[in-house]
Amino acid sequence: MLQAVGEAMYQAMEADETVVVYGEDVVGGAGLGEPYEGAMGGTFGATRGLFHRFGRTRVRDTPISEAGLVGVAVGAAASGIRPVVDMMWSSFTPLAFDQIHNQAAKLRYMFGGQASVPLVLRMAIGAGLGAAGQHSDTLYSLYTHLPGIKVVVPTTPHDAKGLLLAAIADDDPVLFFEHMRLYNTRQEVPEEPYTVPLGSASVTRPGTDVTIVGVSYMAKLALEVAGALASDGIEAEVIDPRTLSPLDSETILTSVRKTGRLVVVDESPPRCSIAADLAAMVSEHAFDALAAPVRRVTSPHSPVPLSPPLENAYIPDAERIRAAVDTVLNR
Amino acid sequence: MLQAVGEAMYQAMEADETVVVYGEDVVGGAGLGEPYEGAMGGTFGATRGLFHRFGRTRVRDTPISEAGLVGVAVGAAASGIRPVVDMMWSSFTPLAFDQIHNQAAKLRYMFGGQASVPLVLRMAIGAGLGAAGQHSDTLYSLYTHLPGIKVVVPTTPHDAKGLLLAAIADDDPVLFFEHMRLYNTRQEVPEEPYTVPLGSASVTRPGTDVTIVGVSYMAKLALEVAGALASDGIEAEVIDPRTLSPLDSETILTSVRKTGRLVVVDESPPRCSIAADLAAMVSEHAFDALAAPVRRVTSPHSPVPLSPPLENAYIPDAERIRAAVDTVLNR
Amino acid sequence: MNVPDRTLLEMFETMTRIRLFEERVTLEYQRGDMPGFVHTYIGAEAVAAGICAHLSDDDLIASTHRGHGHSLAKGCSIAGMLAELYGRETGLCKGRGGSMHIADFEIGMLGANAIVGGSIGLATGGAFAQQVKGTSNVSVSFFGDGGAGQGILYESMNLASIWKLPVIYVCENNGWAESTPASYSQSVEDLSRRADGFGIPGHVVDGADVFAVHKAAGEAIGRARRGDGPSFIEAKIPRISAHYVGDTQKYRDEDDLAAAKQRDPLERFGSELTAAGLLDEAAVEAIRSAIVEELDRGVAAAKADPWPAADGVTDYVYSGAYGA
Amino acid sequence: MNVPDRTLLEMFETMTRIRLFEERVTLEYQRGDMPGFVHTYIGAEAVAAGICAHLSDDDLIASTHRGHGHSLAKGCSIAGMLAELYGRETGLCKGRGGSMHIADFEIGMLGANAIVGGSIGLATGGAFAQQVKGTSNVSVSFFGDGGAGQGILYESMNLASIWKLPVIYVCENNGWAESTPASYSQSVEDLSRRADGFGIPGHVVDGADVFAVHKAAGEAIGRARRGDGPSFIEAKIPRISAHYVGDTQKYRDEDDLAAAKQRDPLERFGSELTAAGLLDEAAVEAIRSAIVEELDRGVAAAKADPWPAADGVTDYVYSGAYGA
Ligand SMILES: Cc1ncc(C[n+]2csc(CCOP(=O)(O)OP(=O)(O)O)c2C)c(N)n1
Ligand SMILES: Cc1ncc(C[n+]2csc(CCOP(=O)(O)OP(=O)(O)O)c2C)c(N)n1
Ligand SMILES: [Mg+2]
Ligand SMILES: [Mg+2]
Repeated sequence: MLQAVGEAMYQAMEADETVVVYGEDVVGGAGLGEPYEGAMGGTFGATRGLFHRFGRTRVRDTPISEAGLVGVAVGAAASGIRPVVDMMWSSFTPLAFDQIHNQAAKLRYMFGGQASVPLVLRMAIGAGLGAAGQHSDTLYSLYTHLPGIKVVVPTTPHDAKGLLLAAIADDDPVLFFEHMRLYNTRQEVPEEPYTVPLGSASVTRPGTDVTIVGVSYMAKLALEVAGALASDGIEAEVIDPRTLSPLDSETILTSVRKTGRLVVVDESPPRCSIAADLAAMVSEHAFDALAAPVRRVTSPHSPVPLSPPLENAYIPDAERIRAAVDTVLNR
Repeated sequence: MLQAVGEAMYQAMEADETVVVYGEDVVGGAGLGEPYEGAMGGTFGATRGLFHRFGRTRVRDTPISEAGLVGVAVGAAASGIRPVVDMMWSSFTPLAFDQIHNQAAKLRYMFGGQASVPLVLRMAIGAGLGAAGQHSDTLYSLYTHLPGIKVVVPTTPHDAKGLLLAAIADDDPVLFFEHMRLYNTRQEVPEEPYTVPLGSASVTRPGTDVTIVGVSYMAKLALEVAGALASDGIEAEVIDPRTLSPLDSETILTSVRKTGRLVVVDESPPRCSIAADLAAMVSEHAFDALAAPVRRVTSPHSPVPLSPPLENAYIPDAERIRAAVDTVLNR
Repeated sequence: MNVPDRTLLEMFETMTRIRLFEERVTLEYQRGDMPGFVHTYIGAEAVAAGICAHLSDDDLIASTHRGHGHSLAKGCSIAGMLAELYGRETGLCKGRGGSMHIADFEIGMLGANAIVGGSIGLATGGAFAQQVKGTSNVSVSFFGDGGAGQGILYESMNLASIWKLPVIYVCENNGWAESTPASYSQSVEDLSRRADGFGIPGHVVDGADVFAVHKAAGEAIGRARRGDGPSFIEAKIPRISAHYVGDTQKYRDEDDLAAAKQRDPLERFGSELTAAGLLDEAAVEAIRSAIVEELDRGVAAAKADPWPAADGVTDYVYSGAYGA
Repeated sequence: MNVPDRTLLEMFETMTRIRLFEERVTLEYQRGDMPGFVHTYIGAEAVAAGICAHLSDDDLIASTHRGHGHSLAKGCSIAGMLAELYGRETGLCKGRGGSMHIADFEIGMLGANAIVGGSIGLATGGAFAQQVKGTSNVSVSFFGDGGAGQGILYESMNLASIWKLPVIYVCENNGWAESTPASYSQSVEDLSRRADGFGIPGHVVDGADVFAVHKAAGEAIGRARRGDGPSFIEAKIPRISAHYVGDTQKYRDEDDLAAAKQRDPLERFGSELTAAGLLDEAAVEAIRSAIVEELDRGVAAAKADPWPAADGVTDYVYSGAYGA
């Protein structure tokens, strides 16, 4: 997926001169003078090669100043260019929360439609690397709460490329969440640029017995669990919402109206989260179709621990998903 | 309610030397030298008199540096004192979001229980004053999402005093949300210090036909609507959760199991919000009791507008609550 | 003074315009049918006028909660502003923003901002966009002494410095942030000193002296246009107005207020121009009455203008397409 | 040098302890069974040692992602640290934190912090608490050149300055933030210059020279204890280690790394002490072997120690009572 993300940025920059990419270490070596072969290209390598191709005006390393970086992105976006900012990890976006909430999200509205803020903040998310409390948050639920912000959570390389191209072309501020444990997933993706529209979920496996909605990495895990369920004769329909704001409620509701059962899987604390949001939405709008209460499989209401056994307990796993499916089926 | 809040701070400071109060303009005039009769005592006047009584070490004005103020509060709380910080409006807390999320909320956990972070952030919330987009947020849903944070939303003067005293005595970081439109509400409250425990909801009106849960000002409005409903022969049970984290789910569930119907009223955007959280919780745990889908009456997914007709459309009103009650009853 | 007479008179007109606008708004606000909060720019007129005199519609400014003066100096229409203050659909921001969120992107006014320090990131970003696009436009961030308390100022100055962005940081130091005096909230006399630590030239000017402001701004803006990077201008101004309309200022020493009134920038400039023979009583009166007339018309029109329709509450949250 | 011999030897022991700890951790980490990320303090030893030599257990420090050196210098036990690195229940933070979150509140170590700049608010708040409580304890914030990019540094310095808080800001400038050189991310040579704008005395010292660090720290800490307020010390240190264990540093010039290695603070101090007759090969060997033995024991114990129980994942989110 990492490569797909890089390709999307590359193609967006090719197509539109106003697209710029910056962030801490996105070049990674530029400060030394000549473009270095060893340039990092971002903490995870997603921006590798951009500096060499597009040069120092459009691809920049930055100091460690998250609020300033997003502040500049908002002002720049409102002044006619399209910044794509690498925030490294979502856990660092709280430093820029004011710029996201009070500026990026609100300018268009407060100014009666005059302002357009076409920026993208890219960031890694997720536990599982032992990065502990201050690196492993998901945080997309917070941003889904904010009117004016769009929230994208790709799961496959194909979607990552198409969604990022759509996000960069979008005239609203988009937060783009890349799960670290998906970076290594491989998939053939079309070479040419294409977009996946924001606000359209994907049914990644059709089924009739139960609907499983998984967010980000959990959509992948849900698909794996669905495979295992099939050998037990249970046909789970798996849905990857792909974007949380806007949300494609219809695809989810259509599925639940068919299966009558829903499990939502999300690697975030449960309170006021996307899992609660989806559960509430479905419980209201598919009330008569539901044969069992919606079950949520989430992380606990806790920060992310370092120790491997604790971290494993923190992250929703196949077993817990399986158990939730059993619960909704056995009612 | 304003006076009750002030009294709680006063009594907490009387009782415990380690309680300190600071924030922008909490003295309001101290910089000029002698204690001024005209000292503002905070934007809304809640801290009036504290400086005169407790002096300049324990009551301080500050520069406008929200991140720094909360950062200092975290460090100070972790070092043995109890800061009560006036953040003015919740809309300004995003400037300190990193300090709240990555520091205040996580220290105890990351450090394996060594750190205690007994701080309170007080702030005004709510639309209805024409303060527009960057002053009128509620934001408590965001903070309810964060493990390690406690969230308090008092509605009555009595609860405000008791909850604030409990919050200051609490060993965890507490965010305390005061709805501006409640500041003028009057009620006799006991003169002596008392606490209302965090995590206990209050049934403000018993009823049998439908449960209405209102958050903050909306608990007051819900009570008014319930009065009107009664004259139509509809007995609504009204619940004020008082704290969102911890949440007293049992009181809400007990009520819904009795009434079979729930309307949640909240002045916040709906996505990943406390309204969704409560709806999901009840839909799951009172599934069999529910005779109708839970209805949520919330603000739209939008920032707060200035113009009065728009602001009125933004804030949930009696009519919309009434309509929601009708919907859940007429199923 | 090598400033052309025409420019001087324009600045005088702008300053008068701001003053009369604010006086009228104060009056109308006190009448009670203007929603929200209003902070007037009285006493600071020379700053907006002296700086914006150098700017074209392609240059950018970003402003504060006290934004009427900047808006007028940048060229916002009185009618559009008044309609906005009254929350009407005809306002510059269609009534969504009000006093603390007046904006006019057509003429490079990136908005008043109710977050103290909010202008700083925006203006720096505006400058960044100019650099990327290769224009010679500049961007100005206005903020108060209180705004200098926000960390984003230092993050932004650093970025502007290393990237040589065409941005000018204008700190309007009126000695107060609400009830808190600057002497309490900072231990240095001159905030401009802080620019030095970021490799940015800092200047202190008497912000009640439009000549001084105009000169410093000319240099800073010229430098920015030439690609030589950011500057910091600290304009010391008198806080003649209260913090907001309705603020009784009980926390304030009477002497402080009296001293501020002594430094009235408009009176001073008027006397200077009169002494220089560029202005006489009749000319001043002509300027004033034209503005008053515009204000009369503006207030009447705004009050008669339509409110936004209630079902428009979710307009403009997103660009056209929210959802697929 | 008027530093007592005993102090010199203690500092040498501390620096050696840090160096050997980091070398051992690097090795063990590369073996693969240590979770998380590890950033070593190699090259910076003189800073932690020179500063913490002035501190008692009642004084406070707050640290960074590169926190092992500060922890050891403040007095954290090797065994407790290693168990923490291995994520064991016996670790200083019961395995919840790991390398980037080592803390020991008993001895005033307010924690390593994985948010760049995270130490700044914490240490400033720690100093505030001392002032409120009326102690003469001080608080030290360690952060890197990268950390100086964060706005909270300037907000905190301002607060510390107006309130005269007993805090010392120690900027460990190793010239790099991950792959980004300080020469790129700042346009001033000395970050300490920025303290001046907040009325705080700033000092630049050679951070590879423990004498220089110790002296500057003594003055700053004395000043803080006397109630005269904050200081800023910028220690220029060589980045001898890579950013994290595993970082190949391809982005880095070989000359830069070679030059850094030339400035090894431990070698330098060792030679100085040897020249002064305070140390000989045998003494060095005795110090080293005692530490190596402690490390051997610590690693073996940590690896044998119990993991936290999986159902303890929600322990310590709140104090005893979450819920009524
Ligand atoms: C982030 C934030 N904090 C606090 C406030 C409340 N507030 C509004 S104006 C103001 C004082 C601003 O002082 P200054 O920047 O000097 O501007 P002045 O009012 O003097 O023009 C404060 C504290 C706010 N609007 N935003
Ligand atoms: C807020 C935040 N932004 C970015 C990072 C990622 N990061 C970790 S260490 C580091 C470089 C820090 O540089 P410096 O402060 O100079 O410390 P050094 O590593 O050189 O000791 C960065 C960017 C982070 N951990 N926190
Ligand atoms: Mg001011
Ligand atoms: Mg560094």
